[in-house]
Amino acid sequence: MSATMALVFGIMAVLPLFVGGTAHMMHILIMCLIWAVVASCWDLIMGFAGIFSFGQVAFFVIGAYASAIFSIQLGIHPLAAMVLAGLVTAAAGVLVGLPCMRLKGAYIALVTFAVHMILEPFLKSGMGRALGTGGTRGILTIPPMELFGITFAADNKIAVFYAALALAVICSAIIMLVIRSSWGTAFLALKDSQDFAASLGVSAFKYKLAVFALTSFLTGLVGGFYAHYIGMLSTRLLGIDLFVMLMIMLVLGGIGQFPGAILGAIMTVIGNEMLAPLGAYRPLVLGALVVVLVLLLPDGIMGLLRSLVPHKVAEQVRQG
Amino acid sequence: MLKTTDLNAYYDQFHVLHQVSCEVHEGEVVLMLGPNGHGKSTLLKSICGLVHKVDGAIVYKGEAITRLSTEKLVNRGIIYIAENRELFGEMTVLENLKLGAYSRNARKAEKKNLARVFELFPRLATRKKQLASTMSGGEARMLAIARGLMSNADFLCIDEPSLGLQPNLRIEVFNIIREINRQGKTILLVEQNIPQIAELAGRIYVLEEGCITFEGTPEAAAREERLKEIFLGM
Amino acid sequence: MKKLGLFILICSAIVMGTISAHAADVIKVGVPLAMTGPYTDTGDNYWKGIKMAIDEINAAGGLLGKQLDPVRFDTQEFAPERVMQGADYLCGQEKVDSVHAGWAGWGQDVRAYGKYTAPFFADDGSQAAVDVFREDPKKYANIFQLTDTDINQATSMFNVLMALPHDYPNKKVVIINADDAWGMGVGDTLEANFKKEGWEVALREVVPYGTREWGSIMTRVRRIKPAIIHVEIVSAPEVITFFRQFMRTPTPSILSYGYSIVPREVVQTMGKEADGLIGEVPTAMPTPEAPTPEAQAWVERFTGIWKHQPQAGSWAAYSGVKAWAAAVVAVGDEKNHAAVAKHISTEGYKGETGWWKWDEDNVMRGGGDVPFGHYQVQNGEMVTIFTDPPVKPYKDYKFITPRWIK
Amino acid sequence: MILEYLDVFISGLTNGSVYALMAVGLTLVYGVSKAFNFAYGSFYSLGGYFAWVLMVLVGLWGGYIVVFALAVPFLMGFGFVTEKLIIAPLRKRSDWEVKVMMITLGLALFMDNGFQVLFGPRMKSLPPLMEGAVSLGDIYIANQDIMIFVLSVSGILAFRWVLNNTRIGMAVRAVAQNPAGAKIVGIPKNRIFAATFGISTVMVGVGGILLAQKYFVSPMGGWDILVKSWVITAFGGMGSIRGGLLAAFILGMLEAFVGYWFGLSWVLFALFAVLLTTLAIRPQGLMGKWG
Repeated sequence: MSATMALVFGIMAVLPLFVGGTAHMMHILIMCLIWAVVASCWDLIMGFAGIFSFGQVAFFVIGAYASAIFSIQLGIHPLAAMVLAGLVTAAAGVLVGLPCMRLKGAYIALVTFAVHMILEPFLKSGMGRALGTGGTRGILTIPPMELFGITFAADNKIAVFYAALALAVICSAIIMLVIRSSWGTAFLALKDSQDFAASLGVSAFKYKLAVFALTSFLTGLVGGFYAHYIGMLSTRLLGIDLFVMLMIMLVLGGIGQFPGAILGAIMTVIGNEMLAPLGAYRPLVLGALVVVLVLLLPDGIMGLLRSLVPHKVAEQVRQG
Repeated sequence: MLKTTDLNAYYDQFHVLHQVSCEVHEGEVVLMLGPNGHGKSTLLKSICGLVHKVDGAIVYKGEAITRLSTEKLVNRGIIYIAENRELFGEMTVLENLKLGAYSRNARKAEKKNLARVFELFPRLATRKKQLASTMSGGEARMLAIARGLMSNADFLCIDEPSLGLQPNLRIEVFNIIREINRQGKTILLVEQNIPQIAELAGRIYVLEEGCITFEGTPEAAAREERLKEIFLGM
Repeated sequence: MKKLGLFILICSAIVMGTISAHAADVIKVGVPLAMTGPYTDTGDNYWKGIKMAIDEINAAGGLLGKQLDPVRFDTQEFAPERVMQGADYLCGQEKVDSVHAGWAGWGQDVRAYGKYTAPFFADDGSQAAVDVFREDPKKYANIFQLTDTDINQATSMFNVLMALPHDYPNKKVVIINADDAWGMGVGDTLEANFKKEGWEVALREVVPYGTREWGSIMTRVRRIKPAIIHVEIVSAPEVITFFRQFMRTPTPSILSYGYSIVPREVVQTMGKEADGLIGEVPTAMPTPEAPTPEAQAWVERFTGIWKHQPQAGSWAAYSGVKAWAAAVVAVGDEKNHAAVAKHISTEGYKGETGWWKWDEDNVMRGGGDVPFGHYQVQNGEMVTIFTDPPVKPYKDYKFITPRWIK
Repeated sequence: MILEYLDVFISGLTNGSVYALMAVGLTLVYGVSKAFNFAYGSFYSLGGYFAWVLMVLVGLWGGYIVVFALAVPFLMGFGFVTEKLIIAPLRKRSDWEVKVMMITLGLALFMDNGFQVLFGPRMKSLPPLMEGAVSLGDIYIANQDIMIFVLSVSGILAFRWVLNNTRIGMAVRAVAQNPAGAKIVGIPKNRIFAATFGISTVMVGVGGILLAQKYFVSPMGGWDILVKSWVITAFGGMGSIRGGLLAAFILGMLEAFVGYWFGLSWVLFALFAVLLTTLAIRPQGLMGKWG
């Protein structure tokens, strides 16, 4: 697991040597890293913890708005705002997680997706505007992060890239540690059978809430990073496009196949750009691709790799 | 009538049945004995197409039926009557019985079978409109057997029909099985309450750790020291 | 593991391979529009105008002897990073010499394209975009708006409503708008204007897109019996269902649809049924008879190519391309972005209806030769009844009292 | 005042009948096969486009009766084949539920954009099913709405009758209640799954035609339908048709009255507030059962 991650991030780290001069390419690489974290968090909650949470994009947007609002309204340093935003998002995650504790499958999906659905009207409403969301206009001026005399703004993409890389490495490492820890085992037990897990003394309640808190914290943190990088926010993030893209990342990488989600994110972002010449046919092809991938590669790229590489090596990869 | 040759069955990674060969002749009641978890139910389910991974040969009335789907088997007259009954709880007794006659083979005989079943189980006749989930254990067991009979099957695989029943109800169930057999049905029976059931059986197989370890008449089985444990252990 | 590494290398190689060399004798023109998703419809309107302008220029021998080569980019749903990516792709990587958009991000686009120098034409119609521009007019000198802001358009709608040759039975108005930036901007402005004139805003409803059942609003409308109902939702199904449900038991109210009259389906679907509705289009080509022979010829060319009447946005986007081309010819160098932009903002451009002049905010303000058009549906077609500012009747076309007002 | 409430009440009924029609198919598939269909909204659009192609593009004679007569077998076949092709193969996997959600989401993306490429991004309209209105004093009820109400309620009742009184309907209920038991008695479970999917496609597709003549068809128009059906299904209890019916009319009323008292922008908040409260008290919905 860690070897794959090291390789992926290692390759990512040297890519600016080749495309560092092209803002467009750097932007794509940065978005790869940002979505990699968001998709990994989703994988942790859905693939490992087995909770059908559909609120991932909502948490991302909550984090982004929170960080922007903290840095603008309170005038605090964007880094502090990001961490605060992470905490706010974690709180939101716990809040959403609580009613989900008693629910099953498609109901959890609905409740979490409801958060997604309601977020847009909320951000646009009077309440949202009072908080500083800018209503329907969005927030068009968000201060960039400045650290050690470097400005991590949209016109300094190489700096942003390495900051994003550092963030992605840290977040992925946390996710990996969680999966390998006793938590990971508990999740597996929970996924197999709630009753069985209970007999082992695993408290479903505690772990599920904890995974909601952790994934939303990381997602919110990255959302904050996104806000300060792009420098503007609008509710258009909540369209169906991003949601579907994230889902494709997960399908492509393999659900519950961490670090497959990272690979999935990178391939989806890049693949989506490569399909751009198709114009209106792009989403058509994407949709068909999802169908074919789920049928032919049910465990995603990661599953394919594991079946390609001899079993022992795969085991090593998994063990790290 | 039915013959298995070198039958193997698997659940996921677990190899449950090993090279099982057994035979049931027309009109016979064959009793399958053995400790719990050694593959008796799996054998019945393998015959009835309810186990995904099976190899070896099953021949029924001279035709190979290995890996045929359950609905085809039911249509050919093989029915499984489950130990845990598997009734449709939110439906009435009558609906359960009608669903028992779902296969094409059973549909044409539905009326006749319904009359016969109500004759066999007069208590069901009085409770046609009752929901299956509200029935007592004994009644539900009767309903499960009755539903199996509705399939117009010639070959009944009955899985532990007396499980969880009080002694007097057990006797009733066994009497009914005897009556069914008398009416011409062939029965492969998995049971653990030997003393009462043994007299029903024409022959006995013993299945241990997925292998057949004994075959013979009840009298022969009773003479086997080794099997006494199984007999009395129940 | 090796296979994985190889795979990633191949992927990145393919990506880098897409940066291919281009011939030097073309001028690349960026066209970021919604090609997929819910905004596809408007994107299509703009594209038809832009394509027509580019084809005309190319057919006439190109610009400075070079052919124009449109590079399209799908802005999808205008998520912030998507808007930025469009700018990075078109200006940063493809190095286009001008960008022609329509709806482009309502302020987000100004930020994204302001980082580059290529002249950028948008049809945002949004005060938010102007506010961003004003933060740093020098930096954003390449940003041009083809239409006036929501605030000014709404004020124009209000002025025309007040100027209608119609006796309002009372001073009550109902305002219904969509919950997007445009709808809110128009709704807020109208509300303020009506209140200032001593009207009662008896009902102000903000509704989400996708609303099809208006029963609960109609109940209240029937009680209020307002003199004016203004609906501002730029989406055909919403406004058509509203109209049909209103017509079951109509109140004697002027139905003002503002910019929501624009989706072609409104007139196409309802035909004469829609007679009486009024609406507004900025940077509009007046119909059925254009103000000048050149303009009339343009309408006929457009109809000839695309087989339908031009819709709002087509002409604005077309004119954006032509204005830029004229400036390039005047400057003599398409690469001198600053000079081209300066020429556009100082000299303007002479189009089919007359002069286009951008103001100090690089906004094409309504008025002069390119006024706001105010329409009424008559006999199943949109007819210009007023232009503004100043509010004056257009040619001989007259407002007709809607049939539901006795 | 009373008249106004009556007016709003009628809007609520109209909403409710539309929602009921939308949601029954979704709850059916979930109840029988536990498969959650994200492409449900696209099937709705499919129905609308099917009718548009026949009536407007081809100009078929015979009106809606012929369209419905052709739509039912078409939609049934479409749903059946879709299930066989993309959902049945996933059933063997332990994590098939989430896989089904994803594959149907992919299908939705494919279909919606397919509609856009084929028919263009602009909305299409169909001729009205019925014109005119009934007036009762100051209250007007459009014949169109009456037709929708009558057709959808009778459609659902007919469907319930089929479920309760026919062999195939009983088999569908049997699979929903006890898949293992259904298999034992020789009900071809996989065919029932596919058939249910087909029936649900018919329900939503015919609903699409019925509503398209009032609300129009557009490529992305199905998402609203999906979300609303989903809310109704969960509210009423996934898998419970009676619960779905009840939920549809409760939510239809809620929408009408919240819209009347507070404004349409509060409807969504109210909808989810009611849903969350219900689920907090009864996690299985109004009439749902676990499992």
